[in-house]
Amino acid sequence: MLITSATIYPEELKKNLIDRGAGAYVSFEGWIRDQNDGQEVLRLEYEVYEPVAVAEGKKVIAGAMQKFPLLHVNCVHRSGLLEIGDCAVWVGVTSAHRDEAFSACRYIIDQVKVRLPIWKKEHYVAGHSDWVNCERCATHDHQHPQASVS
Amino acid sequence: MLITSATIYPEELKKNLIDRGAGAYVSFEGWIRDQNDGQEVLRLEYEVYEPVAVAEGKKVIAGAMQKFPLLHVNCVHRSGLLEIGDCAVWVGVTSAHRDEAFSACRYIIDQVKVRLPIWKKEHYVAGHSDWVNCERCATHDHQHPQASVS
Amino acid sequence: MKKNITVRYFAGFREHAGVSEEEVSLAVSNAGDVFERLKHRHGSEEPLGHCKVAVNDEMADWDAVVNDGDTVLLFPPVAGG
Amino acid sequence: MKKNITVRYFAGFREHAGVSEEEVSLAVSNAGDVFERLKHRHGSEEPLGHCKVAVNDEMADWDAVVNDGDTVLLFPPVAGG
Repeated sequence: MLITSATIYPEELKKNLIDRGAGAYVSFEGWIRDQNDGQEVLRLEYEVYEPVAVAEGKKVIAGAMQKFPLLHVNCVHRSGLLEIGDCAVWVGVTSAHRDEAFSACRYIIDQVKVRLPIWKKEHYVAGHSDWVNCERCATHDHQHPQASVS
Repeated sequence: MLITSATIYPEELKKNLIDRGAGAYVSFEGWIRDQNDGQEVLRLEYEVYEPVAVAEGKKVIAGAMQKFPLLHVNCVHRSGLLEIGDCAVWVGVTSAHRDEAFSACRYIIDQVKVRLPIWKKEHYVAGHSDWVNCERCATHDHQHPQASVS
Repeated sequence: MKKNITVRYFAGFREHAGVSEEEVSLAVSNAGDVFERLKHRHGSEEPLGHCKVAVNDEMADWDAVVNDGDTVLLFPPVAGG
Repeated sequence: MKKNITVRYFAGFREHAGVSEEEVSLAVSNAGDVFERLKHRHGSEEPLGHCKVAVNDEMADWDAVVNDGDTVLLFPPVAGG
């Protein structure tokens, strides 16, 4: 599991999954789309809390290796500013047969999306921006009250 | 759908599936394993009847495009002699969301394996060779009777 | 009435027949008949359902009618991927 | 009894609070208490179940005990991938 602010090169990452016993390689790439929920997206900003994201990602991968008879697995997730078409996340799996490679790849991306502390802010063509999944926690006209906690 | 005797380069093929509306890219690669059914494999030979394989492959892809909301799809299958680790088949799918990309990629490789006129002969380390899936149709000590059909 | 048919053998069938293609003259009505009548050529003991057939480069069912001048392609069990 | 806690805010929570981290002194027993007591800071109207929490860089349940000196990380609904 790796979090990186640099471009993801799946073909390079795939090399680490090569195995003479591998009959199947399944990969997933999440790309930045030009729209979401009917709004035109200009670019995307990923915020990642890396220490916990890496630890959770490793747990997801370990869980997949336990559930399915896999040979090699890896997952890389971007942080920072991404443009339309950029690869935000890559998951690669090799195994002897295709059934477990498909199942595990799907399992990993599903888990990564709900378990890792990663947030994306969509910047729209129309000018505003929003944290995805979080309609009620980031108001556009929010204020910054001074801490008055006791 | 393409049948080729040349090396498959998935990263090049992926470029044709790029789309600003694509949020998901799922790919499958079938690699030559070093063993099958407990026998050590030395290399593999694919025989493809290209006219029908291409036509059937196109039908499989058209079927997938009808079943799932996809953006782009392609499939390339090797013919000829392949070594351990070589990529024998590649399927790539892009779509807005990951669910249909996974389902379609799986659907396509499953259909390709059972519908296209492609056969593989495994050459074993032990010296003999066998057509896969065809225990009862290719005997090792077969004879070649002269045609006496009327 | 006999029909002149071009038969093509693939993979294990071709190896058994020792030729990839031959002209035959057979009294047959459908593709399944061709398969059965040419068992001594393709050598298959597989049930019909495991094999496939194409007539004139179109995938066909085993009960597809075969006409004089047709090309019948006999496919052993496939194993792509 | 009040506990000295370091709180870290992420994404929308950080933007609402205007700081990514602050020291607070709260009479709380678990992580859920911290979330509720700091609503005016992170501004979330999301139910607890939509958000996540880590204590000292370990993912935790909302009923995880928070001790004096702990760091509590408040995570808005995640959206990786």
